[in-house]
Amino acid sequence: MAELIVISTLNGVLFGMLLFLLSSGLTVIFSMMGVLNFAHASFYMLGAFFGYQLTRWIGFWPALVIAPLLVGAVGMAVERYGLRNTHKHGHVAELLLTFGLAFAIEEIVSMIWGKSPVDYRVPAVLDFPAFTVFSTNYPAYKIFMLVVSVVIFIALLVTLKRTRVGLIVQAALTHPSMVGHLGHNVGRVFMLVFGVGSALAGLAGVIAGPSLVTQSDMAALLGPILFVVIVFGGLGSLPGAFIASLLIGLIQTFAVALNGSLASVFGPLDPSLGASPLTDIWNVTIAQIAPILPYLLLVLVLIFRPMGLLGTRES
Amino acid sequence: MTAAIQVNAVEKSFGNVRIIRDLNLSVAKGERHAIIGPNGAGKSTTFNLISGHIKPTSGEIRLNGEVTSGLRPFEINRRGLSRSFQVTNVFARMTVWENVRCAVLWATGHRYAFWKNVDDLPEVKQRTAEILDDIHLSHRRDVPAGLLTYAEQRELEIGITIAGGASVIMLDEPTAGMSHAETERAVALIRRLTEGRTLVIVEHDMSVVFGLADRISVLVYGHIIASGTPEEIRGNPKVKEAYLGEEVD
Amino acid sequence: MTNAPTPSIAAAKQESGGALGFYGVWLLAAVALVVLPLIFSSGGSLTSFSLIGIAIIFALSYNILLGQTGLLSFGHAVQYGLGGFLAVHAMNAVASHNWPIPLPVIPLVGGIGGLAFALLVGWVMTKRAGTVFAMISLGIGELVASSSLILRSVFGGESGITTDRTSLMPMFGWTFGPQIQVYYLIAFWVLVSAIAMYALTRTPLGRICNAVRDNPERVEFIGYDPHVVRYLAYMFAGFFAGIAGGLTAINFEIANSAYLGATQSGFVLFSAFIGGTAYFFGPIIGAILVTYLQLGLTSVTSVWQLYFGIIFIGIVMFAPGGIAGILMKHRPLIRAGTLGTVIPSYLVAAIPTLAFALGIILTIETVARFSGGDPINLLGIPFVASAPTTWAAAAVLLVGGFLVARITWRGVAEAWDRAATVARDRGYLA
Amino acid sequence: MHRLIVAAAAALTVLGGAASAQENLKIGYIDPLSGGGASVGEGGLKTFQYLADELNAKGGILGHKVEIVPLDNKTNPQESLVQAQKAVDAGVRYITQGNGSSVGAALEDFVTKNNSRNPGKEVLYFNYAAVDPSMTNEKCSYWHFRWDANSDIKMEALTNYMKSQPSIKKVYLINMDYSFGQSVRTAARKMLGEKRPDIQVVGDELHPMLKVTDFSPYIAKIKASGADTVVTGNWGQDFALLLKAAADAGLKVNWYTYYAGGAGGPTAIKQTGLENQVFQISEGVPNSGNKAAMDFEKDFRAKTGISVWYPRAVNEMRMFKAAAEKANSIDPVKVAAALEGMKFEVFDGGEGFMRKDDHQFFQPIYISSFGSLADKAKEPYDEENTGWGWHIVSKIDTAQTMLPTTCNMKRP
Repeated sequence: MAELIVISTLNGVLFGMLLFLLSSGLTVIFSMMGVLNFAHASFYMLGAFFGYQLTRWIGFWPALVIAPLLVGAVGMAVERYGLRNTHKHGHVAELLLTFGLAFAIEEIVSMIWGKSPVDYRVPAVLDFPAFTVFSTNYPAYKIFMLVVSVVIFIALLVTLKRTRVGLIVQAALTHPSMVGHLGHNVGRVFMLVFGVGSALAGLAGVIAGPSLVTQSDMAALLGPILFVVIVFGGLGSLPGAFIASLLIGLIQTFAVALNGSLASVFGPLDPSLGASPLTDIWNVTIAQIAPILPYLLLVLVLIFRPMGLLGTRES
Repeated sequence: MTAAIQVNAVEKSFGNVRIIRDLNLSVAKGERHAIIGPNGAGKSTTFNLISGHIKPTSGEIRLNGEVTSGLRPFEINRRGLSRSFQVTNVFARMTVWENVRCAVLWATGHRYAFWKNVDDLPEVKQRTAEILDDIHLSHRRDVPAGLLTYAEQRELEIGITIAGGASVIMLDEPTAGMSHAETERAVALIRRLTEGRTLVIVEHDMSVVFGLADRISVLVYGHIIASGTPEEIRGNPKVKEAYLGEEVD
Repeated sequence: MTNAPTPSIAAAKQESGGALGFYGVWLLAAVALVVLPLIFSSGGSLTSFSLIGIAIIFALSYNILLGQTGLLSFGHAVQYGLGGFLAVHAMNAVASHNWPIPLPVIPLVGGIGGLAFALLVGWVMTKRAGTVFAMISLGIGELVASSSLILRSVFGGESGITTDRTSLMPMFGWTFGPQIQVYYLIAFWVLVSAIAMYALTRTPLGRICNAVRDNPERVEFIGYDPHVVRYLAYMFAGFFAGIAGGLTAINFEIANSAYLGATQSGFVLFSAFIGGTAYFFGPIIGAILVTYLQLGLTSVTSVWQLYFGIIFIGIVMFAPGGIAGILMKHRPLIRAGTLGTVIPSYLVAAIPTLAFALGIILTIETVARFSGGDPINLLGIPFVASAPTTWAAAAVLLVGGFLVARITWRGVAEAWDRAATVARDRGYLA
Repeated sequence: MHRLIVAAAAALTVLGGAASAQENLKIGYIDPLSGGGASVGEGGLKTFQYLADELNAKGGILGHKVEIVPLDNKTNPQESLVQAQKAVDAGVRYITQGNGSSVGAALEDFVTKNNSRNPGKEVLYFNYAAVDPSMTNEKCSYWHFRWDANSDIKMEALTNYMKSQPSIKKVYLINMDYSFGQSVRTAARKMLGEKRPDIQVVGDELHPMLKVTDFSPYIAKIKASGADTVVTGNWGQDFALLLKAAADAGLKVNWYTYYAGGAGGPTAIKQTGLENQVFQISEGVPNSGNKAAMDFEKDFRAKTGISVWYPRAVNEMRMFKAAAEKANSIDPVKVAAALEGMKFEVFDGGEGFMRKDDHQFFQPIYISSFGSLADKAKEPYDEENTGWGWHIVSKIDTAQTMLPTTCNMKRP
């Protein structure tokens, strides 16, 4: 049991940090531009595939740097040539643009790299067990992922607190109307923020790719969870997104580790009741409902605390 | 007689900033009351508080004797208060006719009806037509509101505000940005349309204020420093010192 | 949302334009629905017509939210799917108890299913509009779709619940076994639902929905609670989506969890938006086009979804009014008699634009089939994906087409300005 | 659609003439050709096209050229019905499908209804891979024929092998949470309990289908349970990722699987280094030693670039030909009657037969393990260029795979 807890905690934190790499960019973009970027998870996927391709050509370490930059460039191009032109049609149009983009990116990726998972491997240097908890190995690569996420997290913190753009972003988080007063710089700031957000998502993709599966449906699998994270944490709140990311990471991982069902707690139902929704709910294990837990949380939060965990504004 | 609007000791803070401090205001029924004050004095906030757009931190607001602080805007509207906005706030994609008609629907009792043909409601049709006549926009009835000229939009704004037949009308800078001739026309319009109703108006143009208002309140830093007839306000030394001295000759 | 504010001039004109034209349109639609299968009588076209009919109801119901009330939903399939499931369960119950309920009533049961769900969750969901609503609808959609796999006794797991539509009592000697009878059942419901939804736009509630879409803040100051308005709109949308779901269940005699999923929700969003949300008939065009493409494109290319995405992005960026918006833009020009000014510029622009489009298609297909596959058959000319000549052709069409097309597009814009100016002068354009 | 309609129109005009001998015998292939399942569907399509070419090279079936009509169902039951209807509308009278039991159930229901409503236009459904037992039990249909062993039959064969392995003491079941995964776990529990009551089932896991990206929490649970053997019906990425996580955590157990050989599976096994510890149950093995089958394999690989993953499809098509010849007709009703109870020499040798009671095909079944190939002459075929291949560990005879059926067949 103890090893389950240790391993699950590590995995949960790791998944949570990955989620935060993605949700931080999404939150900042949403706060500043009012755009809920549906394609954000697609940038994560692009990161993984660029990482895979570059790793094959020039090796993992250069890929780790170049792939996120490429994704950032794609993001900036999307902002410059797509969103900026759509802005005049309103936020719904912008949202739909990113929705269509997510759709198109998935198709393009599967057109180029196919629908099956690609063979994106952990670099040989990191392909060894870092340590062993009671007989279970914990891979070094996962530790590496954790370190990268934490480093980026700290870098993000410093950027926000110490740089001019960071201050603008922070001001925009709390006072969205402020952004309008940025003057002639507003376009460049938007493009930069969008680019950095995309690059972070790309980085998450590069490092997650070898550990998780690199496949053309990875964006569609992760996308909805991201929205849960930023709504759950409170729209426009970076600390909220951080807590929500970790929480959802841990919940997802621990739910899998648990075997409990109502039947195991209260005993099986009388078989004479037959098949009914009650028996379905009674017998389902927590592990089985792990993937829907985030959405359940989302609904609960929206009922009881519509502004989210740490959010201050409702929309 | 109960006042149309009674504001008692209202406070409003945003974070640590007190925008409205101990606000007391009384507007009698049938009175035309202007609120003036320097920029940032809290005039629009006062409007927002009275109309329910924001809630006071403390204090009480009454409409025709009934407590309305804490109610939602539509609840206050249904109790007979209607307001316009400083920034034009119309239904941009709908036609002029539709704009006014929507504002008529609740008052004529059609509410959320989904079993009635909206084109088949004679009293709605008549009232909408009357208001369009009143605001001189009948010839533009089929034009989407977003395509009107600025002055026309301001007139439509007033039309929407009065369409529901509210007894208390609040207009937030109705003539802002208008030319001299347009302003004169608008003032005549306001005077005519609010006949027999209570009017509260925020205005920067002092000629409008002094030409229209029965009483004036002066708001400085979220606090009313004086209230009275135009003559009293003109002669009030506090007002002169705080505000009027520089702006009105 | 501040779409090009051209709409509803026409609608307003129509309003005073007399009842004859109004009833005439519906009568025409009814006649068309009756006659269609007589003209195109092959089994394949019957199947397609049935699907298109259902898609029309579904897309129109979606537009109650998006076009009329300004609510962008990413989970509209939930109501559709639940309607379908309820309809299947109802059919099985009716059949097993021999209740005297004929099949044509079943879609109503589906509608009630959609309505009931909307009633249940709608109040919480519609508290806020805009992006937040969009996200909540996405979350609810995922939640319901995933839960459907857990509640097996109700949803039948991933294989779903089957039924037999012929096991209900026949009506007028119709057993609804043959597709043609099902087609007429669907056609009947299409007509009824479309009229009902059109009527809804012309009620006080329908108008206030528009007002909420344009400016929810202001609506509060004319006596309405926008939350209630959104909630009501959500219920109506749910009801008609449920009818569409019920019809699907009748058509396929199966309901499964795919009905509830994101693909279905995305499909209806595509239909409504590509058709154009600002006009009542927009989603009808969209539903016809998207369903047709979905049925037809799949047998032509394996990357058909990419074309969907590209069309969608193109519409969002360059014609947010959708196809209906493009068509209706010409109405004032026709009235002002200045359409002739723009037509030549269209013809000039058509050729390079077509070349550009062919370039895109050739590029995509070349990439898609690079690692093997049939040669690309474009306008009867076979292209082999691995041949450099194909790449060259693609590049020339793509780049050359774009460069030339861009010049001609400017010509179109200029012609437009001229035509519009005249139309404005003649009082047909505000 | 256009193409189909045009084709149908063309077919009609031909019929109007006389030359029915030239009329193609169309088989609608309904499987995913886009979306998540496309890679699997493409493989099946190549197989059937190869088999059609093989038949046509020998004069087709009763002089009719066999033509495979690819229909993309996006692994969606509803879309499958659209495609099936499209095919039937265009004159297709035989459909074949394999991926997804949900699709299979929907199609089975479709042919049953279609055939009762449109007498004279019957359609047969040849199932080459949908293994939900209910399709030949409570939901059985006269118009459905299944060449793949259903999941219960495979489990019967697998447990018959496992009972002879005394080293198995603790078994962990992990399966995808849908009908197939559930029938695997249910059958495993029941049959192991009967045949080896001493084996302890230390875990029984259902995980969400195709949604898990990191199986390490599950591996941790398996490890914690102390299992020495894992039985899984996982396929596709759910198998590859499961194995990847097992390798990461250093889990060393034996794996008994249904679909380890699917796309990506062999690569994953090679990466984990679990040599001869992953077993698969199937009706055929590339290195079977059967001369004809191995020659077929060679030519097939050369022409299609993939290995023979569906020996059952070979059985299906060859048996179709035999049945049509026996009935001397390509009319589905007559072919169906001929297929019932038909005996047939299967692809890898040995006799199989189509049981009349439920239209389930029974055939010899092989347990094979994956590892390096010692004797390249005897075992020439590796998988996915890993250098490793399947070799037979055990062959379970047809008689050993028989299970009773609850099917109450309604014959026309």
